[in-house]
This record gives sequence, C-alpha cells and structure tokens, in this order.
Amino acid sequence: MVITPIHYIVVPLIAAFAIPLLSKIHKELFRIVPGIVMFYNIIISFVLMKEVNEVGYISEIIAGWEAPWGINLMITPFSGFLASLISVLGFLIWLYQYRFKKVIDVDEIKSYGILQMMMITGAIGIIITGDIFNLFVFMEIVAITAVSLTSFYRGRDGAEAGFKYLLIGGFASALILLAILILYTQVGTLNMAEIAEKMHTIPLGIKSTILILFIVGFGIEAEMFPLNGWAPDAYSQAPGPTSAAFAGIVVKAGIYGLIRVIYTLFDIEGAFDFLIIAGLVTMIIAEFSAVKQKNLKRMLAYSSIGQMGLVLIAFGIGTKTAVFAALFLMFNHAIIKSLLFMTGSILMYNSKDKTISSIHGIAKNLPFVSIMFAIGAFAIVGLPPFSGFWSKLYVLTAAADKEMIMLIIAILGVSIVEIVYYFRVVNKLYFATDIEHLDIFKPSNNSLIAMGILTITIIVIGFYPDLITGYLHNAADILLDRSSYIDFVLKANVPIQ
Amino acid sequence: MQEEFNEIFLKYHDIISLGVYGTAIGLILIGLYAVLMKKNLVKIVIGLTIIDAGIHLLFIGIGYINGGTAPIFSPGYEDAAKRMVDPIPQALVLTAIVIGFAVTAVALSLVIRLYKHHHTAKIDQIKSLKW
Amino acid sequence: MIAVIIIIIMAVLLLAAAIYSVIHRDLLFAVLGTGIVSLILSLFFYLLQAPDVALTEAAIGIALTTIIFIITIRNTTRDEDEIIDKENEKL
Amino acid sequence: MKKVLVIILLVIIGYFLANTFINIPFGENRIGDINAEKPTAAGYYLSNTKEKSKVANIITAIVVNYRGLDTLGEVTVLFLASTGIASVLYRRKEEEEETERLSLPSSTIIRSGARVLFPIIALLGIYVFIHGHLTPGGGFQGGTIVATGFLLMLISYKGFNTNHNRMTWIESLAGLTFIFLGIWGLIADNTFLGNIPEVGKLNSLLSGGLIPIIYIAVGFKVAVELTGILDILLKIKPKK
Repeated sequence: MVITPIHYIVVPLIAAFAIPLLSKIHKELFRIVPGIVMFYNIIISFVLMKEVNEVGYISEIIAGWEAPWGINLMITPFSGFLASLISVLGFLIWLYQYRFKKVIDVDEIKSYGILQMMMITGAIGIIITGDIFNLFVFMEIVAITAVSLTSFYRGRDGAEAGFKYLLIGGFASALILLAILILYTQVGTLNMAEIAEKMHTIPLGIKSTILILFIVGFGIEAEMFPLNGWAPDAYSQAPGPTSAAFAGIVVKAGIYGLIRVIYTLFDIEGAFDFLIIAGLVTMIIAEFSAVKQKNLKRMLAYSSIGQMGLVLIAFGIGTKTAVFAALFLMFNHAIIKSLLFMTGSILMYNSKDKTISSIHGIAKNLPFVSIMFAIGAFAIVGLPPFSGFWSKLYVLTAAADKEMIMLIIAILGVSIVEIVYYFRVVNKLYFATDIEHLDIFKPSNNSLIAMGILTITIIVIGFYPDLITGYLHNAADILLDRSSYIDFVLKANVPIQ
Repeated sequence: MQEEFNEIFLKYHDIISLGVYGTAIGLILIGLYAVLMKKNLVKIVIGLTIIDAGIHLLFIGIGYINGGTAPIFSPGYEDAAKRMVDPIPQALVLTAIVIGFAVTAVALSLVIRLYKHHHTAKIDQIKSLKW
Repeated sequence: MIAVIIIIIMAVLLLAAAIYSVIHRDLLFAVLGTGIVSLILSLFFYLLQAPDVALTEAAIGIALTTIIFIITIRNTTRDEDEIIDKENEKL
Repeated sequence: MKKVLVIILLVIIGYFLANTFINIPFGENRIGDINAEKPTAAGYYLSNTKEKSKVANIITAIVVNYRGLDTLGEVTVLFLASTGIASVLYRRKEEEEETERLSLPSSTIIRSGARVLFPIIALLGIYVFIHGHLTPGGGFQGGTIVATGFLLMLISYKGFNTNHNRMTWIESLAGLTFIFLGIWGLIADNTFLGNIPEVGKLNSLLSGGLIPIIYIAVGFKVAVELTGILDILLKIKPKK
C-alpha cells in the first residue's frame, strides 16, 4: 500500500477506536498501541518528506472530489517539516511517558493514552489539511483533548486550568467560525487555495474584519499576547508529558494556523507589522513574568510564550532569511522546550511544593536529569555550542538586514533576562546543598532514553546546523511562494464531466 | 406552509433580513455579556451556548436564498436543483452543532468537578490559580 | 402579513428568552430559557429551508443540552449567587 | 465600572458585526449558475449530487461524502468528549458501588409510560438514520433521538443498566466500520472515503452506494456515545 497523507489521520483513528477493545485482550496493549502509531507516523513522515523534497507539493483529495469541491490534504515542505517534527516529538513523548506514573488505574491510563494520541493527531491534521473548515474541526479535536488532559490529575487545580482553557478556547473557535462564515459569503468556497486565489475580490473592509477574527482566534492557540492567559496555568497543571506536548506540538499547530492564514490566504501587507508588534509585546511581557515565577513549570511556560513571541517577530519580518530563522526557531523551541518540560517535571516530582527553591542541590541525586536540564537551559538562551544559538543568530541577522535596530536591542535585552532566570535555576540545581533529598523519584530508563535523544539532537545540531538548514531554506522559499501553492492545488481542476 | 413563507420572505425582505441578522447578532452579544460579566460557571457555559446559537443562525441566514427550497430532491421534483438554497452552510452548521454539544458537555463536567473540589461554582471564589 | 408578524414575534421571543436565561438568578429557569432559545431557533431553521439542521437543533439543543445542564445544576447549585446554599450551611 | 466597559465593548463588537453584515445582503443568490463550466462549490454539489452520488438529500451527500473528513473528525470529537468526561469525572471502583443514579420518583405510571415510549423513540431514531439519504435527518439526528430514549429508561428505572461491555463493542465497531468503509473506498476508488454509487436508483432506500451505510454507522456511534455521556453524568454522586 502506498503511503499517503491520509495515513496520518486514519491510523491513529483506527487505534483510538480499537483500544477499548484491545485492552480487553491484554492490559498492556493500550500503552503499547499509541507507541506503535507514533512510530508509524515517523515512517509516514520519512516517506512523505523524501517525496516532497523531489516534487515540491503533495496534494491528496478525499472521497474522489477534486480540490475546490472536496477536502484535500496538502503536504508542502513547510507543513511536511512541521508534521515530521510533531511525529518525532510525539514518539519521544510516548517513550518518555511509557509507564510514567507508578500507580494508576487501568481505565484512567487508557483514556490518557487515547487523548494524548488524538491530541497529536489533531495537531497534525491542522497542519496538513487544505480546507479551512476542516482545520476548524481539527482545532476542536486538539482543544477537547488538551482540556481533558489538563484536568487529568485529581490532586492539582487541573480542573480550574482546564475550564479556563476551555472558556478561552471556546471563544477562539467561535471567532474562527465567524471568520469562516464571512469568508464563505465572499468567496463561496472553503478550499484554502481557492480562497487565496479569490482573496483580491473581497472589499478591504470585510477583508480586514476576517483577518482580525482569524488572528485573534489563532492567536489564542499560538499564545499571543494578550490572549495567552490560559497557557501558564494549563502548562503547570497538566501532567508532565502533556506539558511537553503542549510546548512542542499544540503551540506549533496554532502558529501554523496563524502563518498559513497570513502568508497564504491573505494579501494584506500590514499584517506583517502587526505580527512584529504582537510578537514583541508577547515576548517582553512573558519574559519579565518568567523572572518572578516560583513554580518551575510556570516559569518554563512563560519562557515558552516568550519564545513564541520571538517566532512571531521572525515571521513578521517576512524576508526569506527571517522565515528561515523562524522555522529554525520553531524546530529548536520544539525540541528544547520539550526536553526542559520532561526534565523539569521529573525534578518537580522531587519537590513537595513544586517550587524552584525546594530542589536545591538535587543534581547530586539526579545527575543525568540535571545535566540534561542544564543543557536545555543553555541551549534555549542561545549559548554558542548548542542549537539555540544558531536560530537566534539568524533572527538577528534577518533583523539587521532590514535595519531594525530597536528590534535587535529588544531581542538582546530579553535574552539577558532569559539568561538570568535560567541560570538561577541551574545554579540552584548544582551549587546549593542546604536541603537533604530523601526518597528520590528516579526516572525510568525509557524516559532517560527519550530525553537523551533530545539532548543529543541539541548538541549535534549545535555543531552541524547544516544538517537541517538546507531543508529549512527550501521550506521557507516555498512558504513565501503564494502563487505556486494556488496553482498546484487548482491547476488540475478541470471540471469532471 | 414553507411555500407560503417563501413568498412573504420575498415581499418583506428588509424586515426579515433584520429579523434574522439582528437576532443572530443580538444572541452573540447577549452570550458575550454572560461570558464576560457573570460569575457563576453554569451561567458562563450558558453564555457560550448562546453565542454558538447566534453563529449557527448566521450561517443558516447567509445560506438562504429568496424563494429557495430545502436542498433535498423529493420524488417528482428531480429538477429542483436550480431553486435550492445553499447546502454548504447547512452541512457546516450540522457539524458545528455537534461539536458545540461536545464542548458544552466537557465544560459542564469540569464545572461539576470544580464544585466538588471548592464547594462553590462562583468564579471569584475559585482562584488557586490567578484568574 | 401575519407570517411577518409571526417571524418578528419569533425574533423578539428568541432574544427575550436569551436575555431571560442570562439574567434569571434561578439557574433552573435560566436553563429552561436556553431550551426555549433552541426551540425557536429550530423553528427559524425550518423556515429558512434547513430541515436537517432544524432536526439536529431540536434533538441536541432542546433535549440533550438542557438535560446535561439540569444534571449539572442538580450536582452543583441551583442559585446563581449561592445565597440559599450558604443559609443551608448555617442551619 | 466593569459593567460599563463590557457594555462599551459589546457596542463596538455589535457595530462591527452589523457593519459587516450590512454588506452581505440577506437572501441573495451567491451560488451563481450551477451549470457553469466552473461552478462554485455549492453549485457543483447541487448540479452533480443527483447523478454522481445518487442521493436525494444533498446535505447527507455533503456531510458523508464531499466533506466526509469533517464528519469523521466530528465523530472523533464526540468520542473524545466522552473519553474526556469519563476521565474528568473518574472515580475509583469502590466509590462507584455506593453511588445511585439520578432517577425520577418511582411510580408505576412513569415506568410503564417509559416502557411504552422507549421502543417508539428508538424506532423513530433508527428510522431517521436509515432514511438519512432520502429525508431530512441522518446519523446525528437519529443517534440523538435513540440516546434520548435511553435517557428516559435510565431515569425511570433504577435497575436499568447500560451494559458497559456491549456499549464498548458497539462504539468501537461502529467507529471502525466508518473507517474501514473509508478504506474500502481507498482500495476501490483510490481515495479515502471514495463512494461506489452504482447501486440502486435515486429516491429508493437502496441508493447512494456507501453513503447510507456510513451514516448508519455514524448513527450507532452517536447513539452509544451520547448514552455513555449521559450515563456518566447521571452517575455522579449528588450533594446531600
């Protein structure tokens, strides 16, 4: 059987519907099956990436109806890159969480596995679909699973964070629905390529209304200021692997929606300036909030929002270098932030009140986890031998090309803030020994392997950034090439009579 | 009965369009007011469902065509396709209603759990996390 | 002409039911208000030539949504301001 | 103070929306010529459904076939919602035994009424989703009606229990049926969810190829899903 993009959606769905039956056969199956699915996702990504590098685009039509009439799935180098990134991360997160909790009820972990797997599938669906309403449906899949996962644990305030997320997310989906509605009255289609083709026929007033609705709607998922109130709570209350998935996967899908709308659907230049301003405000506020956090996961969450602000700035600059830098940043943020959340939640398991100060000197007891956390921290602030350095450098280069001096100063200034709060944590891990740690929660071997793979990736990409830069350049070029996307989807669209 | 209404829809077009659009926008605003102002969690969820209802009415409203019939071929009227209303918004609303129900159900289950934990359903008394 | 009046009455009732369900302090009545919103909405859908959607709204909006709201209210509180609950606790 | 701000915000949003919708005339034909060489999506559905899908209800054709992926997603959303609710309101086994379901005051009239009504409601629901491709209604509507019937039984009989094992089986099998019919399309027609409309003629029960079968599977799935959600919610232990 030939591998096509629909496998990304069909295989996890078969697994999700079958897991309740399979778990009647053997209790271990519902832990293993999501892993198999995630691994199969990697295979799909590998095959499709190889193909897309040769041909440029892959479009698959569903139910036999050609592009503007049916739903089509699109793999471009840009979306293929994100889908592969998510697949790999999804597998690593599964590896990390396999037998994550020591004592847990069977029914509970069964729903956990299904929800986690479907959240990743929903995120991939957002990225590969070529139809705007289909994107909305996948967004709802992500929202519902994310909310259920946030409120998964009983003991914490998960329900509160979950309700908050649901409220803001429900608002976001209402706005996107409204935007789709107005868009439909103007162009009479839901296919993204055809919308983009007909975009110039919409009067400017209505066009900007639609754009605002879309930006606010997707901005919520992409953690844009001031729409990110849900994020720190959700990150800090969700189970550890889920926080990693939020940072690595859900946010990426939100950013993708924003970028696809602004870059491909619309042809309004002012949107780019808006992205820079929104990104700048998001970044500055988030990084300064991160400094005063006492809870480690909350701190990581704010730092994640700040990084997303930087990504928005890079996309806002809009040149080829900048888009390339933004993609590189997204890649780095995905792997590094996942690593930080994975190691961070193991560290947090060993503190009673979940604060940074209660893990003083734990490096002695947990040497591997601590060193990996430290590497992640160094990488994300952009210290030279690690991969984070290159992405920040490229962003600065892109800003310098456009002579945006203030922007460069702001980014550098914020980096100093970042260094301050990350080094504070690393410092406490290693050089403070006033607390005796008894009864240490050790990570299992598979968690160590998952974290180790991420750490090695960070170091390898740090030394050989060329491993992925060529590919990212290609993806950036194609993302900026709006008309070829339209042509590819619509050229084959002679009416079938 | 629907044929009768069709003629009237054509005749009093302005009033009807105000009736449909105005009601829909009114529903959205009322729901938004509830979400922003109300402290009770159940009331907030009610607000969300009212916003959804408004958007669904808007969808059906934009899909309507003066003098159109429902997009179903009944026996004997096989050539009715030219007079049918736009079917796509209707299909989308069908999806949106079911999704809205799912979201409401999840929201209410969270409300129940919050009530069990905090013994209150008021938003200003549930703030272990900063709201 | 009567039909126009009917439609206008429907619109007014719809908005009134929505406002009622937002401002009424007794949540049970508020939920009944949303049920009425769904009922009139499905009539609207029927008149706008969307029988499929009308049927869905009738089945999901009127029946199921109202029921899950009522179950929630039974498990939490019926009074929006929770004054009655506090008095009960004192007793 | 907050109230004033909110009302100002609402006025702005209302003005914004009204301004937008003034430019979108009500009742205007936006479909265009349905027989044009390149019609709009709606025009394409209106002119082609009859011949190519052989389904009388165009909404059904759109929901199940043209935009079948949406419906698959929608069924998944319901499935995930019921999984999520179960996990949010999850209780351990020992807690579960002492709870009693919410039920109406037990009286003979209610119980016998429910017993009479239940088969009628269930039959009506099944009728609606079997005829989804001919008349208004379909899997979602029919499934919801069946779930309402179950609700009636759940609240009038204390002893009436949904068989969990059987529910899981129906739920999983209905979902898998949907996907495997889609894969059948992948094999026969080379696209996922591809239809095989050769069977039957318009306006008869046996028409539309795979569309009615998929919609029936959706109906079963929705019915079981919603009954499951109601069952979980009804089993919560109420406050004293």
